[in-house]
Amino acid sequence: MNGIVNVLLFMVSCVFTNNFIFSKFLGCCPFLGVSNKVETAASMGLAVTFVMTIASLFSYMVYHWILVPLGLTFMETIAFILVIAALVQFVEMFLKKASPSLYGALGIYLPLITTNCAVLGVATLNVSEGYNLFYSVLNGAFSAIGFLVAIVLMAGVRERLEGSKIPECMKGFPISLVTAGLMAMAFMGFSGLV
Amino acid sequence: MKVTFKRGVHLSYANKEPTKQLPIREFVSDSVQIIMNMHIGAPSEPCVKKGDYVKIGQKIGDAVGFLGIPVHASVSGEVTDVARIAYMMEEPVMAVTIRNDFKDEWTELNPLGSVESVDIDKIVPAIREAGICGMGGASFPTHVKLSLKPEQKCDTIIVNGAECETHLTADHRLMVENAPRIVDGLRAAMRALKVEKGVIAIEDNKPDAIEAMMRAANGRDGVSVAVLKTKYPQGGEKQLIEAITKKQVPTKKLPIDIGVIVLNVGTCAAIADAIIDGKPLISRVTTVTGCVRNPANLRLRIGTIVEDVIGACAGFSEDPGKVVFGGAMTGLCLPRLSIPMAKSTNGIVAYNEVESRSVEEGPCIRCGKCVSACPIGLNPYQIKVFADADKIEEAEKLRVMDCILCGCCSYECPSRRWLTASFKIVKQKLTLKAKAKGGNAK
Amino acid sequence: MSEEKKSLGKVLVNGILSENPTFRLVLGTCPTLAVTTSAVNGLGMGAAATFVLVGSNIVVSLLRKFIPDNVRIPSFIVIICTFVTMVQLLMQAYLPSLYESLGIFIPLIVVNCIILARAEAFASKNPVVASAVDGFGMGIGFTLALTLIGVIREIIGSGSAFGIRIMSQGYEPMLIFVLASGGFLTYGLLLGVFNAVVNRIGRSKGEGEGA
Amino acid sequence: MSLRLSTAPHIRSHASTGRIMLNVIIALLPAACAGVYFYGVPALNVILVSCAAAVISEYVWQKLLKRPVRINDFSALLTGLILALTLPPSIPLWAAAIGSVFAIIIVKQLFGGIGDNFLNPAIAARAVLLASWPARMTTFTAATCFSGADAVASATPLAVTENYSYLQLLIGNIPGSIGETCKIAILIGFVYLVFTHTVSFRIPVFTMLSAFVFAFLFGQDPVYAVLSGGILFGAVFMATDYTTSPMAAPAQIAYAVGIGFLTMLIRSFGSYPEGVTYAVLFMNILTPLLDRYMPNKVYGHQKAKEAKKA
Repeated sequence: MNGIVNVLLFMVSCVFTNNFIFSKFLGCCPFLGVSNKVETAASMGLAVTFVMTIASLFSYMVYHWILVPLGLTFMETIAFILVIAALVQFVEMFLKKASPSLYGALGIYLPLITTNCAVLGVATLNVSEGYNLFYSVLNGAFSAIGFLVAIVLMAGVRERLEGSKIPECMKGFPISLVTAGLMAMAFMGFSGLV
Repeated sequence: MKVTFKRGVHLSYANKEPTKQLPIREFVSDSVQIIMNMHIGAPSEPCVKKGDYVKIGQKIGDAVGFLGIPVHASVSGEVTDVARIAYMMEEPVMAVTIRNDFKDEWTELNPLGSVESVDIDKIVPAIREAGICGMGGASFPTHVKLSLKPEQKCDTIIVNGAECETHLTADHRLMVENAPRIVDGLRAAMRALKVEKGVIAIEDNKPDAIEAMMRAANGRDGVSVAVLKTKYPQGGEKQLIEAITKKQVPTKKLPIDIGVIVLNVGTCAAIADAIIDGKPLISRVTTVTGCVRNPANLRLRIGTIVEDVIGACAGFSEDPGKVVFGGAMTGLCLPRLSIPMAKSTNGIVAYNEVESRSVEEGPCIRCGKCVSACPIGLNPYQIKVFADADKIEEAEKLRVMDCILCGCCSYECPSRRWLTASFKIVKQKLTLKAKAKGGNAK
Repeated sequence: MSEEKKSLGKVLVNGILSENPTFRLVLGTCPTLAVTTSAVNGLGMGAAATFVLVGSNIVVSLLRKFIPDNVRIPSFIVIICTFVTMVQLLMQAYLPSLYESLGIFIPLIVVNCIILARAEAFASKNPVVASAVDGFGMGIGFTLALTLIGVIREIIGSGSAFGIRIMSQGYEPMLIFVLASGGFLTYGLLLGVFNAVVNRIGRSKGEGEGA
Repeated sequence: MSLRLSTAPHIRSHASTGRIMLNVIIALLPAACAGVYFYGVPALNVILVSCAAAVISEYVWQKLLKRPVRINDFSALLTGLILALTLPPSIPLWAAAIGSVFAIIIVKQLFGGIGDNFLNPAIAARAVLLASWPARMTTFTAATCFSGADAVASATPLAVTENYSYLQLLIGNIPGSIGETCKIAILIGFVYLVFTHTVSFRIPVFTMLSAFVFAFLFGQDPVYAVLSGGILFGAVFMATDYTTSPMAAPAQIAYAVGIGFLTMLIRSFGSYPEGVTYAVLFMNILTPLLDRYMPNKVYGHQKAKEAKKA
């Protein structure tokens, strides 16, 4: 029972309290770049969720079952980035074959994910936090859901800003950053929930 | 029990006070100018020429096509002109001008007798011959409304006596003074379509009309009176149906698709005149109010020039800024006073200089008043964003084509935004686009 | 020769001003936001990134004729990764406290779009010296931007700059500036100011040309 | 004679933006008066400084950007007033001024001014102050009611174990934010707002209902929970802000329930004693999505769907 509560709290913490965007600054590039429309933001978020979950799994296996036994832990970064690149490649191929409709929705975002620091970030964090396999995957999945929540909310707000009389110099990135700052402030309300 | 529809607005001043107690007064002018496209559908073809002598009720325009209806002389006298005239904002329209000799000579009439005994197959053709179209404003040919396709079935006919628009009291006075005729007209329509149920719907701000109609409906087969809450646009066809039947007309469908037909009270009276007396539609009741010296409910011959009508009300009481056909919420502005009124003109309202000033548009504060007012359930503020950006496809996705242009959103908007006006333009653009597409497909 | 020098100077200034990665291209937003809670952190992050930029640009430029086109990107990433790992090990050894405060953002330099972008857009098409200068210019531009944001956030949010208290004793720091939301706000507002200045310069230039 | 041409409707209701804002300001006056009565001159100073800073910063910004100056629609004044009423009476005046400037410039004008902000400016400013000077924002002076007694700093009733009676909570002569303690004054304002059709009863009522239910579910005394802290003020004056709340009825109800839930969640489990600020902010962020995915049903469309199902 206690275990279940802990797991639930861990999930809430990943999604809200320690939101990847608003408290860890991971994945800001796609967050700012692909949040024009709610639909595309949701697709991007789902693609990231997908990749981050399995990347957590594979990076864990590579680190603990290959790098540690061989004493190559200093190769962590390079190993992880290769794992992620290969994974994204495989996912892309797999989706193309298995579910063309899902590929159509997520396809164009997949290549972008290789250089999404959220994915490499979660793999590195899993190691530095010393999570076991279960928590690594959980951390990957729910941090990604936190990213999904953030990017969809952001897209909702940005769609609303269409047609607003924003001063010329603030249009585009500046106002998006200010928006994100204000959203981060609202997310502070979740602090201490876990 | 009072019934109504969802949302809508309570108009804080309906401006009906000046005329609602005034009995209908007859007014006949020196000359009339009768236009040939008073109804929706192909314009009628003039069948008289300059110099001809016509009697009242004589046909002067032949019906063209299925949607067409004939047009009749509303006064007796000499035809002084048959020509195209500039009318509202559209293309010039064909019109027949008749100088009144005040002999009031009727052409030969062909009465069919009591509405309860008349051969039911003769009713709809008689309605067409009498040139009757919807007199509430839409001017849709009534005989078409009453001609059902084999798969269609009508179970309720609603008589629209809501008169929710501002200023207008024409229907109100007609119900008070001529209730039996309205019921006769309804019965004729019910018999023609073998409909069991006829409902006369009246807003609760007209207790005298409700009483008169209840008295007239008493003892008539299947006819009842329903009392509506006073709310705008209660008299909108879709809203009226929602209030009475609790059913909604599916988008892009007609009321008959859910078994309902709505007729205006004036239309019903005209039907009765056509059956019982054999008289075609040559006059109607019109409310003339606003900044005129003597506001009035006038029975006008179709084709009376607006200037003459104003004269019949002792002229303007102050300089008019604009003059409008119909009430304040949906009325159309007149470009000049020299044009004639038509079969659907239920009111002529003059606004003074101050009332006519155009209002300045402020920024939208997203108060949501338009959303809670829209009787259709649209998001006017959002559609307006797309309309301003000329993104008509986006506006279409927000179902702007379902907009009935009732004006509720504009009325309520605290920033005085021109919501309804821009939706009208977007709807026109979308219709044109759809037409162009259809043309290409062919 | 002088012409070449001139163009090298242009390449250098390019990275610092007209194509400043932080304020003009808006690349590498994650470290920009995450590590700028103090000026020192900003400076350290900038220096680390500069090292990687220069190194990877040089190597990419050297190997540009040998790397097959279709494995271009993976090769670049491996090169960058190597330099990042070097930085990581160096910092761990010599600047452990800075390494600690920058945390995972040191390994994440790998996926910093600036570095890959320069490798792809410049180093793979230009000779070694120019590539090195380009990397250095970009790195300096990045460092300056990060330090600027860091200084502003540190002064307002903790009343000091580079760890030295500069506001008077009575000053109560506005904590939000060293929190996450302050990072977004400071960056966004600075970007807006930067845009306004650039627009004004552009406009006055346009007017000057017009007249 | 030339006649004007225009598209219908030819009449407009009497409502105007300025009139609406003025109505809300009038509705806030009882709470403001109660605050000044309880907490004395410091409270009055906070209100004046906050309002002045808001109006001046709006004026200066609009002049600088050469935009039409709209301070006469009272929206800036309203923002300043709401912010002041959510601050503790002991807040330094400079902090109140910073809050107002932040609300007007960053939260409102940067996004395009009235109607374009996605967060309630006053509440966002309060959150900024809370994040920046947490100690200042959570120290409350006792109500002195001009009795001459020294103002003693103490904590808000949510943070202390000592219980106030329901009556004390209702009257509000207890430590708290300037405008939030006197529930009776707030309710008077609410009645005025509903009576003048300025806001619909929907958001405040559903917020309070949801707060009551979730307080109960989270194991608190629900009556005490809804009467203490800023939830009532938030439900009546923060959550009903036009620009940042949803428009259609279903979305409004979801929004209100969300505020009640989050407030009680943060109060019960979070690290802040009062959650209404963050609850409103979070639901503000959710508002565009609520507006989009929970609109009113369009006439004639739901039937078509049902018919298809059948």
